[in-house]
Amino acid sequence: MSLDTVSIAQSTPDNVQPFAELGLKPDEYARIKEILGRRPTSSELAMYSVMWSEHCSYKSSKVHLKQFGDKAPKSDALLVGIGENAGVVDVGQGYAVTFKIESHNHPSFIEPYQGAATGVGGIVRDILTMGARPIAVMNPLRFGPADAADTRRVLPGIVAGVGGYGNCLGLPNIGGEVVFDETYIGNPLVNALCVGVMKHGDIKLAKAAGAGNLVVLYGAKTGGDGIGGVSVLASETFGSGGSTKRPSVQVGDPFVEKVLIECSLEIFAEDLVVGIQDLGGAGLSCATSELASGGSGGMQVALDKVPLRDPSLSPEEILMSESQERMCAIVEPSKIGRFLEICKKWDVTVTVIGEVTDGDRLEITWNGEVIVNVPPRTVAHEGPVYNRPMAQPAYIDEVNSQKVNVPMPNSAAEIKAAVLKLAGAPNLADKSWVTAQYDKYVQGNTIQAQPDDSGMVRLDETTNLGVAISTDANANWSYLNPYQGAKLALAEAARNIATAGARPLAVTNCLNFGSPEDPGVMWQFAESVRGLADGCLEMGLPVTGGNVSFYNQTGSVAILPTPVIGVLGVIQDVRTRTPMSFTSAGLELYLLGQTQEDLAGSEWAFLHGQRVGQSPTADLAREMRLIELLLEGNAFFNAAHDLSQGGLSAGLTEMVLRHNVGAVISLSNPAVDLLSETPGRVIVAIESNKTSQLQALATKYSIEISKLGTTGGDSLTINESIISLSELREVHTSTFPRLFG
Amino acid sequence: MRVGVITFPGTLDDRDAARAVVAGGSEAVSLWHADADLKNVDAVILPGGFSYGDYLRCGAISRFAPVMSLVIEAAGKGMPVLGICNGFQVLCESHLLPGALTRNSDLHFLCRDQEIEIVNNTTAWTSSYKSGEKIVIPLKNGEGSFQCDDNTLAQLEGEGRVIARYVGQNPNGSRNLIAGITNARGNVVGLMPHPEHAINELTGPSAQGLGFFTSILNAMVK
Amino acid sequence: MAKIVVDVMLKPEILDPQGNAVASALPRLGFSFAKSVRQGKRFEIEVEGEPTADQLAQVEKAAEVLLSNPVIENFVVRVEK
Amino acid sequence: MAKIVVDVMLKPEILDPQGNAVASALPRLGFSFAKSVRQGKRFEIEVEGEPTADQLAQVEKAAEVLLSNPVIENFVVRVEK
Ligand SMILES: Nc1ncnc2c1ncn2[C@@H]1O[C@H](COP(=O)(O)OP(=O)(O)O)[C@@H](O)[C@H]1O
Ligand SMILES: [Mg+2]
Repeated sequence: MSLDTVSIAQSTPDNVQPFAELGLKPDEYARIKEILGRRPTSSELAMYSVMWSEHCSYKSSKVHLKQFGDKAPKSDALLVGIGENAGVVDVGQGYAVTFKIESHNHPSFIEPYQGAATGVGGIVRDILTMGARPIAVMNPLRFGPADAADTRRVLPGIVAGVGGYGNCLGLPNIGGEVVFDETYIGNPLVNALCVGVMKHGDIKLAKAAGAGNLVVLYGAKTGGDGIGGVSVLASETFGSGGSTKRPSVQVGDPFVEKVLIECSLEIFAEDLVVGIQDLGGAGLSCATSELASGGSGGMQVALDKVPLRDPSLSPEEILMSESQERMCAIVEPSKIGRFLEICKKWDVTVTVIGEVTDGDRLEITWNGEVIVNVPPRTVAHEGPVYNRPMAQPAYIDEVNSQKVNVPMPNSAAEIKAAVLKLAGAPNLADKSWVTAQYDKYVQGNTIQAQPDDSGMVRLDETTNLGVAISTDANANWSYLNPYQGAKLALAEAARNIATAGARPLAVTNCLNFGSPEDPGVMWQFAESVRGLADGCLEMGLPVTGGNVSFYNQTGSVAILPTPVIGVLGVIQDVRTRTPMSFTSAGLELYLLGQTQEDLAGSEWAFLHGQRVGQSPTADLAREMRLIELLLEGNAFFNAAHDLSQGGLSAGLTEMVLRHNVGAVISLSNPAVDLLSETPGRVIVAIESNKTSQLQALATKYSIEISKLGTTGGDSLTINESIISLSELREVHTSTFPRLFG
Repeated sequence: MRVGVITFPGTLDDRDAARAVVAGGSEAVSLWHADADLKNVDAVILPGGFSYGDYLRCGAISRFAPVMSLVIEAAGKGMPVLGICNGFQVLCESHLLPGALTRNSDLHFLCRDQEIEIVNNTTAWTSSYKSGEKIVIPLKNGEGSFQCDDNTLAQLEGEGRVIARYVGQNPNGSRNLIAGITNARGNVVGLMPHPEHAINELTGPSAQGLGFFTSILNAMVK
Repeated sequence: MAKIVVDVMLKPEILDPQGNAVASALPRLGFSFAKSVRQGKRFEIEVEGEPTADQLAQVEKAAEVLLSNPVIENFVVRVEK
Repeated sequence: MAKIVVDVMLKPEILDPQGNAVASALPRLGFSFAKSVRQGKRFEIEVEGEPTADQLAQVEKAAEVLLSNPVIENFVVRVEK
């Protein structure tokens, strides 16, 4: 294939170009021509097509995501907001924390191990790019039914891939979710969150400033990985192949990434970069155009200098390659010597590929010939924006008008059976089979990890400052009412942090949905964003970033709307945290919050094949009072555990099994008390002489409390039902090994 | 007392090991794999991680690092050397310790709190423990199954060179539940689980791993 | 006795971190022979008696569905004495 | 083009959990041919031009010190067309 240069493009305006195959619509192609005043070269077409894909341009979601900015609460903590690789918040003592969640759904369906592994790798680079040392990861995962063949194919590989990559990087895995539902067959969700820490002064941005500064590519060599992966894998057409010799999957090399992290941190420590960007989706197209666009706009790159793993790659392919473990830095000429030295120390491949210019064009050459000459902003930040049609889907009224109709346990035997059924249900069963494949100890700062309500890591060994993070989604509620569902997930994530004694500070989110071209899905999406934005405003928590994953559907069946919300909080002294369970007998157990009959969207209803009714309505003012109560009560709570999926039944099961200390519980209306999933509830354990203190807090924050029972013994006793801990444990822990070996 | 902690490319638990060294009452000195100098340390720790990505075989590539020739030489002269997890693998690959560590029998990476029994408390790294003392420390690895031929096993057992065994169900298929071994002289110890992650109850399952780092003080006093 | 061998290698266009690690370790040890190294898997399958055509066909099938991952790997089946 | 191949297998007396896992997965998938399965490594080394005797000797050495662990593994070096 001959080289398509800018001058050839000028002289052959009528050449037919495969824009449709690259995923561009005719009007998008026309706009490119209008921007350039000529037809694009094939390299320019490659860049625009990949950067204007849904995945990179957010063209369907942008108009909605704007609300996160428009409705943003005033927050002094926010140091870097949406728009950079990841948001940054001030956590005090001079520390800044950055965190973000991203999806790697389609790639993980195609190649579970590598898809999940490179998902972890990608989000870690986003965090690193901000100038931070990555300190922990979390992985919310969703699969088809636990016994489905597709699940048996993808789950072990995904779990091994998450572990394989994260463990090798030395990042403790401190939490996540494992949820099963029919709609995720063929659409597993692999979301990956990373959190990193730095000092305020160390924040780095993706900006190419200063004419004459050098553009430096470092890390792995470029191969044909995932060419078209962004536009193809992350769009509705995935599955239809491109060139057979170009792999559609990216393969990760965690060792190279680990070295890249250490090398980069050493480079940052010596303040050797002006701007920096990781190479993720859309590879060099994205990195060069975003860096240039973030600066004054001018940049010149000699693409032939890019070190290749596969010498047969064409310039278009090099621009689109998604080879992993690469970074692009802007370096002042006076500092390049030291930069190269550090790379040499770490044995990292490094090449100067261009320089910042004082023009406003991104110009890319191939052996001296100009193959790209574009205004970078039009590639990176001014892509198409769609206001897609949306309409409340018909199912909403239908399911909302129905009532959950499931058998409710009555007798002692039925109650016991219900508790055991929930304890062993795949969505609620012990997840050690998964989490034991993740290193949670590395770095020596992990205070809480699975199965705690939230992950918690220490930032400072002397002051014991720490952060806690929880990710949550309740897709059942989101299905019944996407607006409420998003708010409820936000509330749950915040509560999960507060139970441990950490104050919620900031939010990230990963919005997993079906096709935006389906007006019903678009409505679910818009309602979810509206709910989250409203919720964050009410709770005073800024959204610092996130990710949107569309086209998670099989045929016309979309996944449940699954907005995964991550909340980060701060705890001044990790030694004071409240653990999720008790270690001794004789403590009193109280329920904070009142139980209503909320069976719609509950696990009990799900286990009976029902997803109907009205989701609960989030009362965020009350949630905030509950959070304040928890933070104050942290001083004397022996344990606190959030109630969510599986209600009180699941909450008690998790608490008694944690340290093998039983409990005696008495309930006036056991069926509803155990199975309802009314939001905003927490179990706390206190010494009996602290009752009046708890009472006072309850009054102060007007939260209803009721006594559940007492800790102790070797069984979970609920009224007349006696469930021995060994039986409960057997049921709770055998599900995953039975299913996955 | 200066205890060196070696960092290879891909080492992960170096800072944890250094923290544990300090908690045990010594000074931690970081050593870089490419160093041609042991910086006058009195003992050396090879920490856990995935040096060189654990590609090929765990520890196989690290063993050729320049610093390793110095470690091998010093170990021969009696310097205390402790290899934890990946460090244990490097010591086996370097033939400072016999046997090899292979893929866990269930083929999964396994991270859990593990009870082990200290069965030899006469080495440089285990003298703070009582013989038969049981401790709980993290185990985390994908290739922790200790394997060797029958003669080597008989020799290790016969000479009392098994220093720690897993208690309860075998977590990885190690022969004779071996969690750690020593060389004939007792100065070189390899241990699969991670005492450096058990130096306090805040960040580990216990503080029972500290003994490995206090033992070394006794070794020097002698 | 004969055995059936299945060699599974990453497709040439797929990144091979392990092979790369070996390739860059060799020169450090003074070995200069390798232009590139790829690392794959070798399965040795023992069968009852001499391998039959039917067994080989079965092995082909097993190599495709179990021993290799067709998304990223190629395989070869052969009989070795 | 010719390449040098190094096959590395666990010694017969060493436990091979990977091979065992394959051996027990096969019958579950309806394959009955295998009496036993061992899983090892295969290295494909590309050299400049045709492999020379000297190169092969070097590869033998590299196989001994790096590519295999003599405590648990055996290896074979050969040229493959
Ligand atoms: N759901 C969302 N909520 C908030 N911010 C979002 C969301 N989705 C994307 N963003 C923001 O849009 C920007 C672009 O995202 P993305 O292209 O995924 O970044 P990157 O390529 O660095 O991963 C980022 O700042 C990201 O945080
Ligand atoms: Mg980025």
